[in-house]
Amino acid sequence: MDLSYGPEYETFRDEVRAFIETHRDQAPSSESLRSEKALAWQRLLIEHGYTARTIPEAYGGHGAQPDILKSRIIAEEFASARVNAGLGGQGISMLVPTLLEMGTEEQKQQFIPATLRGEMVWCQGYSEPGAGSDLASLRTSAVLDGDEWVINGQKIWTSTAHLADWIFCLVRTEPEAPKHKGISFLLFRMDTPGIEVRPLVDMTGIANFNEVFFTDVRVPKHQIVGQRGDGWLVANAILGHERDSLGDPNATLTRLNALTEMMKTEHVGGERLIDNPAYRDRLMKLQGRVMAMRFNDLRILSAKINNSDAHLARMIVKLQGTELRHELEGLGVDVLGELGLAYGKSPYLRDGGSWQRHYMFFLGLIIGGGTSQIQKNIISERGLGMPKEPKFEKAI
Amino acid sequence: MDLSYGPEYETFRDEVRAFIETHRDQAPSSESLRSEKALAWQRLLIEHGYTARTIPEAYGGHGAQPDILKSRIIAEEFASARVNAGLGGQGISMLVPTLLEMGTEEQKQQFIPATLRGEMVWCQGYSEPGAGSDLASLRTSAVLDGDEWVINGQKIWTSTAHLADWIFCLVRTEPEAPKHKGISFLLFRMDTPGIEVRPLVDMTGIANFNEVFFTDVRVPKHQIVGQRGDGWLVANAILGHERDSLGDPNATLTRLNALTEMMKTEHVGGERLIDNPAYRDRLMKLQGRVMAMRFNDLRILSAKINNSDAHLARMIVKLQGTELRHELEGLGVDVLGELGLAYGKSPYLRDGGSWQRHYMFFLGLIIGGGTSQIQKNIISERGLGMPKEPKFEKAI
Amino acid sequence: MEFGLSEEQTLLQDSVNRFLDAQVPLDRVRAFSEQPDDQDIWQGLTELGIPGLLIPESAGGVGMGCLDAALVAEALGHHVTPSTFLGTVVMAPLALAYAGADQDELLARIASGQTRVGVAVGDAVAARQDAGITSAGSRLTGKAIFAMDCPADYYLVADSRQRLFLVAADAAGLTCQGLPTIDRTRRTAELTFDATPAQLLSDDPEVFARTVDAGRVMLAADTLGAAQNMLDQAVEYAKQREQFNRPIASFQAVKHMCAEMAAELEPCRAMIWYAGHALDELPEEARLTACHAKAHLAEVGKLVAKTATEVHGGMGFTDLVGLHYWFKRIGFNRQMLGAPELVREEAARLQGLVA
Amino acid sequence: MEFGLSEEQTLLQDSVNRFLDAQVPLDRVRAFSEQPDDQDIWQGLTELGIPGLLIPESAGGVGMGCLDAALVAEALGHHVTPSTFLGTVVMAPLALAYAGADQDELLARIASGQTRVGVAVGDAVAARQDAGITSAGSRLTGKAIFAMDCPADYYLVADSRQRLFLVAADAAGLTCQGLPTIDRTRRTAELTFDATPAQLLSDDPEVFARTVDAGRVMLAADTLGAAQNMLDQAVEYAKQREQFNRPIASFQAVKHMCAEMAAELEPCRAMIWYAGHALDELPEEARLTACHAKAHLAEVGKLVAKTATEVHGGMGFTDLVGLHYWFKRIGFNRQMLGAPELVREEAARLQGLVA
Repeated sequence: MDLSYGPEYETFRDEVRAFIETHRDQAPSSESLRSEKALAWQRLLIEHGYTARTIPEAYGGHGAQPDILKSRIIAEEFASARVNAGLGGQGISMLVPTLLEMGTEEQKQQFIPATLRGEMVWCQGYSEPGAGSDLASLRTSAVLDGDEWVINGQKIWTSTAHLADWIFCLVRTEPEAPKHKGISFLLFRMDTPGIEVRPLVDMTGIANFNEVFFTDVRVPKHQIVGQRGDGWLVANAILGHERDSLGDPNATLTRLNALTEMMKTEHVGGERLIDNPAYRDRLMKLQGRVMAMRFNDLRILSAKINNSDAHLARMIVKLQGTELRHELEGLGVDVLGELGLAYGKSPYLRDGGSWQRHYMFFLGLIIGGGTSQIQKNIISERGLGMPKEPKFEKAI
Repeated sequence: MDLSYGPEYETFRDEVRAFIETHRDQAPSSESLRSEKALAWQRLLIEHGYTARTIPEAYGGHGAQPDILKSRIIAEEFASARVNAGLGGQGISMLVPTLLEMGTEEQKQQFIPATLRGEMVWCQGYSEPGAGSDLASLRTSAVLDGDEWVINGQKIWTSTAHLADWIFCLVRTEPEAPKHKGISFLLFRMDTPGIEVRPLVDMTGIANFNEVFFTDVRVPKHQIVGQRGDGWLVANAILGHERDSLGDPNATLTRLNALTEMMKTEHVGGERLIDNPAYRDRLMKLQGRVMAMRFNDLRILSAKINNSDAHLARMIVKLQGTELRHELEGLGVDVLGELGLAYGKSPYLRDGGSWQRHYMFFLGLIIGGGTSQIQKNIISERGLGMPKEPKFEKAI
Repeated sequence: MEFGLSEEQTLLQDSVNRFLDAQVPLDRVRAFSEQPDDQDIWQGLTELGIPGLLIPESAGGVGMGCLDAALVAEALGHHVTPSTFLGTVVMAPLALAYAGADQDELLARIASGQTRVGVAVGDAVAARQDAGITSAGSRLTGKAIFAMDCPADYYLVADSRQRLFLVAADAAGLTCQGLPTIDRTRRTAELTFDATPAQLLSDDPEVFARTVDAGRVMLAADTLGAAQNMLDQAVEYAKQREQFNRPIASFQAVKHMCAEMAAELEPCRAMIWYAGHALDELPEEARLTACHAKAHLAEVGKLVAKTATEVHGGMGFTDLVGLHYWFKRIGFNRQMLGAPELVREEAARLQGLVA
Repeated sequence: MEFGLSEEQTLLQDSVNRFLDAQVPLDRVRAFSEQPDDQDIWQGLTELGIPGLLIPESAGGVGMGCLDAALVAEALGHHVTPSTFLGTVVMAPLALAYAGADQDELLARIASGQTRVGVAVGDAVAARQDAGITSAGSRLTGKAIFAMDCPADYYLVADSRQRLFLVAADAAGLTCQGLPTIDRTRRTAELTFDATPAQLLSDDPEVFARTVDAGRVMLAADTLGAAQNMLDQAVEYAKQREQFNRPIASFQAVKHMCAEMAAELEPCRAMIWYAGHALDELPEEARLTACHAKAHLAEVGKLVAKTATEVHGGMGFTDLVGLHYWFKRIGFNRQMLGAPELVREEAARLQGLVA
């Protein structure tokens, strides 16, 4: 066990800190994605290698060698300084790696630099109302008509659809093929005629997502990544990455600390909440679980650096992390009693009403990105080597 | 809501109490099943209608009309007086009702009176090592050879095999038929040559069960209940009854009260266990759950009397009741700390070591009599109308 | 012996359910959540005699009991009904009766549906630092938060010593300010009192406790109805929804989630019946069963709310199917009049288990 | 940065596992449960250097650390190994070291496998009414129950004020009487003292606490190994066992039970590594991580013990496959040196969260 990052990395950490200290005034806070301040900050971060770090310079990245610890240090320092760490979003986190792996040179040139600079914002068109856990059963169709795909159908859970310039979208192009082999991966502009975006309000009362409807949307034939029918492979080339971020124990630790603080200051019946032993025991149980998940996270990080195996440790993060976070937020609601119900612009919100809002939002994350049921299938099959359910004939 | 049993029943209750008061000296306590005292007591109970109450006099029963409340009152009074309520066992509880429904007149005459009197003790040969949840896949075979069945195979979980005179046994007689249609229900003596009984020690360290091995066991052809191949129907005619008794909330209430008492007298760190708020909260949670199950039990009783519907209320008893009991016993272990580990002849047993022994035994009951997984299948399919899993082809 | 509902009780619950099925579909609930006006619903409930349910016939009511009220609460929860109930129909009439107050005129107005009574007792159940009401003589000063069934014509208010008062909405120094909560089917408010004249109903903590007991059983019954509906919706959705070429209801994981909900929820029905019955008929058991009904339904409700949402997948998380109205209603019932740990500690205290 | 085991550590664990695989199959465990003699196993462990694991090389040991010991504990738990360990190998050498006692001769004898040390500190962790030890000068009087690793040549004993003593087995007035527990792979005893001469090692509560911390991490590590084995056995059994013409491992309910066990258990591995490391290297975190490792593994172990047994169906309940040895071992580890609620309260106290 060696928990230190070593002198080279401590030097690097100092550099990152110094950069943040010097430049934090230039960082956007709540400005729009599109603000000049946000775009300038993004360019500055790329230049210093604090975002788009390992993407080749030829495509507008910083071009550094991959170094997991440096990436981790960057993330840690920007998070603890509460300074914007650069643009995120599905274009940068999902499309760019996909194009690097599967795109043509022309596609890379056309899309990656602009995306990294924040000038081209993307949304993801994968899920459909009828295709959730069973994503490969998606029905949005694209039919070739001359030099154009004609797209009809509907997508859901497209989080930034109302802001996006472009969409990367899975569509069915070969209706006769087996379901995983009939899908293609298309790219097209969101201002193409025939696209309608409707905000999708969720249980938190906020439109965190959208539905997107396509009616005879015409898209140039060449705006496809990979071959016709290869869309499932293209999408899965990087799908695993998305789930890693759900259930991050470091974020959960931050919340645990906030909950502990609240319980030390808030009172019920003249007694601090922390002095209620039943609440305290629940808090301590959660602390133990958060601790286990944090150490598990360090183990995963270390395994990435040292190329050792921690696949099961990694595979359980989404399931355990989102359930744990949901429970933690739920304790925050419980201890607040009636105050845990306050919502909207109530003067009685604690911590901005985040306990009750997150309690619901993390239930959404238990469901989204592969429900807990799907996670358990994956853990048992890929993690424990248990057989898939047998094939079945329709009807009994 | 009318929680009183009514004056007629209160009179009956008084009679039962008076009987118990007058005759309790004659009741056996720990004597063997076969003792003269036990058999005399059984005859006395039948005569007064306190056991074998509704079985026709022609077959050695008391011949009373069914009256659920009277049966309940008898059970309540014998239980609260802690007086032996007559012989039980699978012969009386399962075989007798089966024969009444499916037996020939000759079989009824031959087996029911002697069984009721305690002179003929039975064991049940259903489960096999390879046929648990999927009981109908049983393989013990019976082949007709002249006027005799020749039986080969193995049974497990036969609780009274070492004491029984006879066995009622499911065997496969039609190997070519579909699995539910190839089974027959045979009766034979346990001293037939070729039967070997081996005690089966369980995790509590006690041999509560046996394995029974059959090698060329020859049984007269006519000792079959129902027709060849009808064994599954015969067995299921009354199978539902057995499960009702698993998870009885009244027994659980008795244990809850015992636990509460223990927590009031036992100390840790100089403090009564009940004064530990985390333990107290766990106890109160269990009290609430026990309460719900007790009221649920009253509802089921009432529904039986009044012929109203409470099928879901009844269907969940085994699942909830055994899990609840297991958890309750587990709290008993936990609060005892190191003392909760004492076993065997330890001088530090509390309540005779029942907390740790029951904690394990009730895990056995969660599994036995239809595992929790099977119970959930049944609840979802028969209780909620959800579809069975689809049929499947072998292999993927 | 009959542990179950009388024909009259079944009819009562059926008639309320029929009215709510017809008049309070999800769209009506949604409309209320935007524009909190329940006049039409209250009118319909009045036609069914609900306002006078617990009010003696001599005072213009129908003179039924707490079990009947619990059955109505269950129906209201089942339909996430946006309507006054807990204060006006249950806690105020019971407090008046328990206190032996001579208030037939007020009761008659309540029974007729003309007068509503909000209820502000939360601070006397579990004091939070933002609030608190003190009384000097018959004047109240201070603040009550998360008062229920507001605004109203009268308020049933407890001070910090669990004395119960009745305050008219137009009393001097009283202001009522709506407070949004996650549950947009209920109207809660902050009440501030500034030497506000009030009528003392009772200084007997037993009267306060019995009134709260009844409130707790009603919240628990509301959760029973809401949770049952969520389970029903989950089963129905699972039967309709196909993934991997089969209804998700045929997946064992989904079936077991539903079975677990049913197994937890079904015994709660008997528990609510008993707790409602005990309020009127079994005084020596009423408090303990009320505490356990409140705490246990809170826990079971929480499980069902989460699990039924999960069965719905992403749909459960959206506003499209509106499942969250039930989720939040169950959450409201859990937190009001004592969250589970507090109520369980009270149950222990009632049995002499707290040193 | 490396959060994981060194090559040396992996080799250590592998060698212990290889020895136990070969020499301590289930039959050997069964034999011990009838006739509790571990001489051959202890001999084998001695050949691997285990007795001297935590003893400095200067005193004849191998001078490794607590993480190494935790890895050995995990291997022992994995094989439900009936052998002395906690007292002799871990708590006694550490107590001597923490106390700064000059005991090289004793340590050398421990390291050579000749001398065993039992441990009787339970009453100082959580006093039960049957027991308790008082000291007057250097004489002990009273009773210790559920002393571990007994009988032994010496006993590490804490009095009611958490002072640590070393007592020779042949000291005047000391008797050692075996106490059966559910876990027949461990030997526990009742020790009675009657003005028994003892050597005071430390009157510093910190020394007591650090010694107990190490013991707790070892029990937690033992549970990790035992629970991992139960999960492995459950998965294996489910793949072999067929019902309804398919391996039960293909039923979603069984798969999900196994997935839930794995999801709970896998992070525990990192937790044990960290907690073991912290005992030696991170004094300011060691106590809290030890408490949480003990309590958390107790809870996860309980879940896995139950669930793995259920996956085995009736077989899991019998003695035939012997699964109960692991079940009971996990139960033992849960109850000793502080049951979860008590240890969590201690964790809260360490952080100043208890008024």
